[in-house]
Amino acid sequence: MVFVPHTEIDRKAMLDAAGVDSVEALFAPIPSHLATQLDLPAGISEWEVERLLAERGAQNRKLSEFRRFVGGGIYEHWIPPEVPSLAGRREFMTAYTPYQSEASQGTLKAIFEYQTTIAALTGMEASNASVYDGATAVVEGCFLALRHTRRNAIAVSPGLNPRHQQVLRAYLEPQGFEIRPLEFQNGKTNENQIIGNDVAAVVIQNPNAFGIIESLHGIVEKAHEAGALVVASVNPISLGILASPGEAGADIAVGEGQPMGLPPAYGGMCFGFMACTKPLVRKLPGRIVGEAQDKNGRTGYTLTLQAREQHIRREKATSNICTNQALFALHATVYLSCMGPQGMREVATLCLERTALLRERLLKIPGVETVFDAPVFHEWAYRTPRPAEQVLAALHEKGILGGVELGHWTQNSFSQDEELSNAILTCATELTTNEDIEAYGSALEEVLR
Amino acid sequence: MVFVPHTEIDRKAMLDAAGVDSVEALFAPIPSHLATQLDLPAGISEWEVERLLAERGAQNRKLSEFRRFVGGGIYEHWIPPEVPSLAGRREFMTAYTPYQSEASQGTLKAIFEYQTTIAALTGMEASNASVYDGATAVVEGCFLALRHTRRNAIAVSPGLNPRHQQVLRAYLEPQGFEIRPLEFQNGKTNENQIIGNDVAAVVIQNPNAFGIIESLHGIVEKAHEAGALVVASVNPISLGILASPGEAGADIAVGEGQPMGLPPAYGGMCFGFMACTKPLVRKLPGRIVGEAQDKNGRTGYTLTLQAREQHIRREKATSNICTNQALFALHATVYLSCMGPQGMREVATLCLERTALLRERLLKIPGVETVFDAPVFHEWAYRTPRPAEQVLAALHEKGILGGVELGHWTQNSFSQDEELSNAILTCATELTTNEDIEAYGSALEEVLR
Amino acid sequence: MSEALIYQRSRPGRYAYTLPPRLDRERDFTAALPKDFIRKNPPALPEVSKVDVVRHMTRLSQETISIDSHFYPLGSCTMKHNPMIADRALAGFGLDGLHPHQPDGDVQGLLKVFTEMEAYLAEVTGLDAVSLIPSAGAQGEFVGLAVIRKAIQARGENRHVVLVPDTAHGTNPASAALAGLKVVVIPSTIEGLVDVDALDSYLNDDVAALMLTNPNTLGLFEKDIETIAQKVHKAGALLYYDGANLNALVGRYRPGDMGFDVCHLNLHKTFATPHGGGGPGSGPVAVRAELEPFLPVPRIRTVNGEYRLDFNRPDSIGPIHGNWGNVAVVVRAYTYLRLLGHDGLADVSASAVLNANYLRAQLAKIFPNTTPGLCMHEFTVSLTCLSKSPANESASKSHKQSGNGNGNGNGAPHVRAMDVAKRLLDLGIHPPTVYFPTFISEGMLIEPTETETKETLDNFVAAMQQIKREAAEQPELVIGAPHTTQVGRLDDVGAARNPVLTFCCTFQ
Amino acid sequence: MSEALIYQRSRPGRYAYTLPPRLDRERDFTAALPKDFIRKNPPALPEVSKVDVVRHMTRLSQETISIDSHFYPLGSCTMKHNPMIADRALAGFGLDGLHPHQPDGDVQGLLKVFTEMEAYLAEVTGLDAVSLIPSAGAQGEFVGLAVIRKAIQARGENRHVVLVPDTAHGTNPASAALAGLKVVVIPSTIEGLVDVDALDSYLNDDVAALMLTNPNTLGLFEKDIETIAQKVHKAGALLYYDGANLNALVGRYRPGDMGFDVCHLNLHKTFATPHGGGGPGSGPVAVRAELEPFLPVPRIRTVNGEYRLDFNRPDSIGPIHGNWGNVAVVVRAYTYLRLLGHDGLADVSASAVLNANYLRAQLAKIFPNTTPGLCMHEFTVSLTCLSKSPANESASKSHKQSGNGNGNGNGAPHVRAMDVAKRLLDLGIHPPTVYFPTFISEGMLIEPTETETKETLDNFVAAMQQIKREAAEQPELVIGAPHTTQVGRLDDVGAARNPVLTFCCTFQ
Ligand SMILES: Cc1ncc(COP(=O)(O)O)c(C=O)c1O
Ligand SMILES: Cc1ncc(COP(=O)(O)O)c(C=O)c1O
Repeated sequence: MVFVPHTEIDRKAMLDAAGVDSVEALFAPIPSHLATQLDLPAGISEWEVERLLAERGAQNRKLSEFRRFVGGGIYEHWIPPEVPSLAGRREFMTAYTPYQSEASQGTLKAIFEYQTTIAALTGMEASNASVYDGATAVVEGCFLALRHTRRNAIAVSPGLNPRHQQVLRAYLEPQGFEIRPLEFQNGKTNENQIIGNDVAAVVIQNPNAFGIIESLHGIVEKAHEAGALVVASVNPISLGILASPGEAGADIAVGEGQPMGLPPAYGGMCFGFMACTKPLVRKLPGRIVGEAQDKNGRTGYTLTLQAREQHIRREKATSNICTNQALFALHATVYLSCMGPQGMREVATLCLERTALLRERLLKIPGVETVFDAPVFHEWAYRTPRPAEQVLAALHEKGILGGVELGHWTQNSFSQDEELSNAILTCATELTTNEDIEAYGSALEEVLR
Repeated sequence: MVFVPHTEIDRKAMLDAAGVDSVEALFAPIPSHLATQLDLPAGISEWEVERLLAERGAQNRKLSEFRRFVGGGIYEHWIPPEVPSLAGRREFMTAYTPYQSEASQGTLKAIFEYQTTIAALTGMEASNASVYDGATAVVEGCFLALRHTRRNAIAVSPGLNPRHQQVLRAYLEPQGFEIRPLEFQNGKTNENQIIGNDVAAVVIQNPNAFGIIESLHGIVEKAHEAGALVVASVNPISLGILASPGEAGADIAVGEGQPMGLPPAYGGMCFGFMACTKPLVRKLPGRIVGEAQDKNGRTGYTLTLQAREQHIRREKATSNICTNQALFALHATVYLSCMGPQGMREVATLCLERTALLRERLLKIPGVETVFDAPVFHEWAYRTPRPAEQVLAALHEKGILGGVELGHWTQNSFSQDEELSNAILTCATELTTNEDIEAYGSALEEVLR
Repeated sequence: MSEALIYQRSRPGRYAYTLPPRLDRERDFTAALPKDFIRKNPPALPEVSKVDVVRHMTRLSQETISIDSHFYPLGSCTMKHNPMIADRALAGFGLDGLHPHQPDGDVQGLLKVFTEMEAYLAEVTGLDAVSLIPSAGAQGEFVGLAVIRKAIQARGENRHVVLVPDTAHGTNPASAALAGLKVVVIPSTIEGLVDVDALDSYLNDDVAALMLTNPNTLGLFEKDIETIAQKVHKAGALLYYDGANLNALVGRYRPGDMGFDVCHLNLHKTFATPHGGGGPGSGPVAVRAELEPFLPVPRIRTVNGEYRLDFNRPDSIGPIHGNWGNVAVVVRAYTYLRLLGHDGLADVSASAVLNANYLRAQLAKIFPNTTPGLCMHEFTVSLTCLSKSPANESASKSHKQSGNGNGNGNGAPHVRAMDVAKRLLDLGIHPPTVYFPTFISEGMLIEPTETETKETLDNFVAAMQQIKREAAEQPELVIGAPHTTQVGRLDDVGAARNPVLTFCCTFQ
Repeated sequence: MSEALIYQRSRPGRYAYTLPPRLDRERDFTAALPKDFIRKNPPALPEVSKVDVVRHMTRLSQETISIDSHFYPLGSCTMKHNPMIADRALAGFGLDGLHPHQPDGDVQGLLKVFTEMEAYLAEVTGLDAVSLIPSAGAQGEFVGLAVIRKAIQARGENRHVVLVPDTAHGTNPASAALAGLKVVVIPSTIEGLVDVDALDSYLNDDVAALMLTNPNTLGLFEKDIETIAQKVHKAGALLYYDGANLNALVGRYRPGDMGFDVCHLNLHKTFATPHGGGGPGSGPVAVRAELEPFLPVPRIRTVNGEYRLDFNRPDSIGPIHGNWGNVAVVVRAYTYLRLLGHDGLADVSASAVLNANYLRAQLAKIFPNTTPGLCMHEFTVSLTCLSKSPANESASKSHKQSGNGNGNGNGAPHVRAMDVAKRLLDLGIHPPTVYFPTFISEGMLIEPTETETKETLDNFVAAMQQIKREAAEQPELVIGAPHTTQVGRLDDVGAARNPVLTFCCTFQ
């Protein structure tokens, strides 16, 4: 087998040295009746496996075959070519967690830079090295708050991505924590509601799951009055122009990192970012890199604050996370380095512009109406007289991915609402063109005719 | 502009330091009336340019859309994934000729390894670091022989790739050298012909342009008797099983390197390899890397025998070549390292097998007959009663690239022959499947029905 | 020359992006937003040119030791070669261009890969149903335990204890806690195996599960696994398999056949996907048929020959990821599995165990406290013998000795496992895992993997021999290591006391 | 640790390939061949594993200084940043999957790119027709001169001399010889420009062409270019432009407007395609309309709105490449040109010239013999001032002084340009071109390119200042450089005397 480098001579010499006369003898510690042969396909050549994957791939319909207006947590943005080229360098790919700092300054500096960019973007003071994805970042944010406040309830805005709400439930249930919804009107979290004294954290998403820009400042005030922390789940691209969680006074900022230089990939190339204020640093989950000195006064970088982690604290750790999403965080670091503050502002501005133009175009169509009348960032929900499922299917036939069906998506979440049954969540980004918008408009006109 | 890193502040400071007050002033040495503005498209973003290239690309029909049997100098082989991944590493890509050896041991070692693998494969004693392509490698081989023998004529086998014959003519004509054909019968160079005393080199290709395996030994003997050198142009993949130029006694081995790990790329990713016996080394053209010692006795690698080259010898240099095809030679080095002697033998065996099976299948079809009855490697020429152009066009419509039309291809070359007007040169490699062969067979049956 | 942080290249006004043009240059859409929606200070991101980004990241990559550049025998991590064909096949599959909100009909090829992969992993583990979603081993553990918890609740029982050996990986107890279960540590025998007799006293009505790694974190196979399974089952509990070490067995032995009920795999270990400098991984969970209803949503169902995502699973523990986990890792692992096939997989474990035993036998000649008998894919060496004082000599026989300083009180410096690790860096080798499992004092856990050549292993043995000699002759050389890296040993304590976690100067 | 040759990893029987299976396992097709067709000894190729290949090549790449890792101001080579978008756009275009024997109808997209690129380069050069085929600058020169030769023959004339300045690049005379033309060297003025007055005496009925690089190889613009052109044309000869230095002018000035008739470009310089460790390049040739018939075949013709390759061009010099030259380079350059557009190209030359003049002005403060006035995109420094003896001080003013040893006969070691170059390596900078053009004694030809930041240039100035100080205070430090590389200065003379050109031990 090509990945095992031993020649017959090697194998013989090694068996001899190990004091056995056959490979089978190496497995002597295992009861022999447990041995088995797998009923799997036989091995094939690289060329055959490449063909096999291409064949499977050909059974998908790729985004590039469509004009597309689909977001709902995963977004298509321009990925500077430096991102995959540099983050994909095999030294980065084939290293592991930098346990031996001196040999891994490259990875460690990159993580330190990642932490700095995430702190800068979210307006927070510290960041960890990533968690699995946006949903588990929300979860980890809530656990942090629960630990910090020693309270037992979480108040969640129905504007939080409905899937994230469900994941939060799956994680909080086993330990018996309570989740309750915040008041929500016209597509926005009510800024003036009273937060209960047992609430560890208020979780609010911005822009929210309906694309609407939330007023963070108000809810932060109310939460803090009640002694609760605020976990703000944010779209990182929006932070080019929208107030950062830090500016709004939030304590913990989390979010899905995929928009920062990663492709949609069926949602399979995600990472969760997680930042917080200084007082919470020692309760953050996951890897954290810090600056350190060697005995000659040279500055280096190293994994730090490990007393939080599972390999030291075991069942008392701040999280069970071990392997994280380092490589994708690295993609984001390259992305943010390419974009800089100016690029982030511009890409956010382009998203805002395209979404406004899309909204104007669709609202010209008789029967199309806005679901909530509030400023949006790069997603916007509309309603037609026809069931959303049918509208989307008809658009699909015309080569348009029209958006997310809100009725289905919000099922089993606090976001569920009668109002949403005919609603479609559309999305435009800097990659949306005039032709795309016009094509959507005329296709929808035909569909609704 | 994104590739110019200067901020306005930088630009101002730099102009100041340079003692001018504007960018225009920097161009003072140039008569001002020569200034112009280009009538070119305006600059666009990376995203737009990527779309533009994808759009142009979509106007091509790619090989993957066909079952293909087309060679004629450029061949599709399995490219181990390590080849583009490693040879494509940007340190290799973005370096230049290793003038400063100490800083470029990586490139230099790779070239030294390349020279070793090429010498090994061709059975020669030395190799240069590459020339432009297979055609110019033939040319350089002839110039070497002309220089070495101080004679004025080249005798070329009509089995040499017809395009290579034309290129040879374009290069030899200006200096007034003569080119004449060798005797050629039944698709093979006559082994027993007398070579004239004015002939500097006999040029013979193996397998030849019709896929036929030549008997090198005989012609080598005749050439050497006449005091001529032998330039053997060989397909590197064939050397896994076929006698090497060195074994056959040739003096100079050249060839197109593309089959060793490079894609067809419209023939745009080629390189010429060139190897020779020891006595000819100091007359080789192009870069050559040699082993050297530093003063502490450490071994390193460096460009050597530079006294041959244009930057030292100017009009007396062995060639005008400066920039060569180093990156593609590196691809071949990785390819040959992956394949090893065993892999080279196997890939050649698979080519032989597939071609035999293809030939058997097509010969079952009424009307199909072989053009030359001789053993072939991975190309084979057949003839049908219908004009080749029509047959190929009809196959094309059925999704089959049936081969090269020999009538056209051999025009303006010594290979031209009435016999070839209805002939098609097909090709099979290790990537040809049973299904491919059967599809070709049944399509051709339909076409000829 | 060591590369500075990218922030140190930053200059106001520099940039490295291009973006599509505005569509409407007349209107200012930002101005239309309420003022308190708007960011006040631009984020302090690097302001650099393209060349800056490229040169910086290229250099950082070169400052990173990796499998592609070095031998990396990090125990418990299975740092085997990551085939490049998986990168290419993934690109050819076209995963990048799929969106999770596309209708199921658009992603039939992907769902077919998922379905096949679930079946393959069921076969590999000897269990019945698989969820591919967990993002890493630890999330797999959480899912597995949450499934067990729900299944036990569904039985109407109230078991809330998870038994974990003292040699277990830290994620095991941490995941149990996360799943709302109480961790009870069970002791090991002197060799490091589960103390089967002692086990009985821990098995009671509170016990939901026993979690084992097998081979365990010392690289030893739990030879009494069948007895253990019987006891656990008899006590009404379930047996959990932490698959981090499956590389020892893959293609030859199966957790299901040993009596395990639930198991997670680490595709980033056994199935050769890149570790990415810390992740992503993938930690699929396999269970017996009766536990299938509790697996996370979505599941895949076939309806009229089409694959469909099924969220409507009332007993499920729920979704545990915003999408489908680390899909790119799953597709790579699928490629690897198909490439190797049953024959190749059996060769993997054979050669992984062969390499480990060869290395073990060679090192045993140098270090007396090396795993004595046959190991599986990894083994331990205790380096207490490198401390010079007679006091220490005897301590070297006892387990669990620890201590943070070098020095034994009477002048002769002690060379510790960490020193040896650092010295290996000078010799161009990534050190094995040190101080895990804590069961071994001054321990190294060495996992060579099957993809390394005999010469590489011999070279490692020579390096260890050299270091042993140095430890005797010039201990400062070892204690002061590494000497050839861009920084020396870093002051971890100082770093944790006053954490500097971002490049602060950038904050105005 | 320096990486050994891959042959040193070789072990009989190891391999790193997989191949599709045989279709017919019964028959032996090789056995059917005559025996003397068959290879007797298998080729002595490396026998290594996948990990070996990957680790070896990864390490070799790290042992290679490149633009992506270092400042690389190699004069005459335009080592500017190579945009990564060109890699991606090329992949997206799908060039790999096209075969040169596909019918023209299958490659309309590619032929469109060619056609557009020919038109763009005609506009860039101010000439009328372009061939994209030449594989590099030198092949462009051969083609250009062969075209001139044929055109002159077609006129019925027998001109066979090419005039070349003494500052010309070596390929210029070498290409002329290849094209069957005789080289006559014309002298330069003291500043290094063409001696316009002296030119007259060289222009006669034998002269086919004058070949110039402009700006020339000293980075100076031939300010009298229009007079020169007039004289050349009046003498019945043609004016050839070596476009290696077009980066100074691109987007602002055009060879055609200056009076040049034939010109080659180096896409791997001006148009930012990677140099590949020595190649591939691309050297398109542009000519005035009357010379178009002589360009190499194939040409592209439009027939009924379709692009067609045209081989039927009776006056053509013939084909000069087995296919269409370095197509991948052409497509990258096309990407670059479209990305930048007319505005971006004008910015390229402006900033290239700005960077050169800034660096020139800073270095002039340190080294008196730096190009005195405004330079174009590059400039020269003569380092004779680093030799200590008074004898040498005066020699530093004269041109073309040379000498191979360090030492001036009275004990004080001379620091030479090569020493400075090697010392720069220790300071993390790829040295400029040294000893070219030979016109400058102890010369460095410095071309920073437009993609470098002011900080990078300042850092270079600081390094040069440091070396100047070292040359005065501890000359051995400079003369013995480099000190930090894996090998010290190599014995080139010994290497050429007994050339070892392959890893011999592998030959049985
Ligand atoms: C034995 C063992 N269990 C569990 C884990 C956790 O796996 P992961 O890091 O993928 O979360 C590891 C990984 O290091 C391990 O070695
Ligand atoms: C001035 C000049 N002319 C011609 C050439 C030859 O170009 P190439 O190396 O592409 O053949 C060069 C390249 O180094 C050069 O600098």
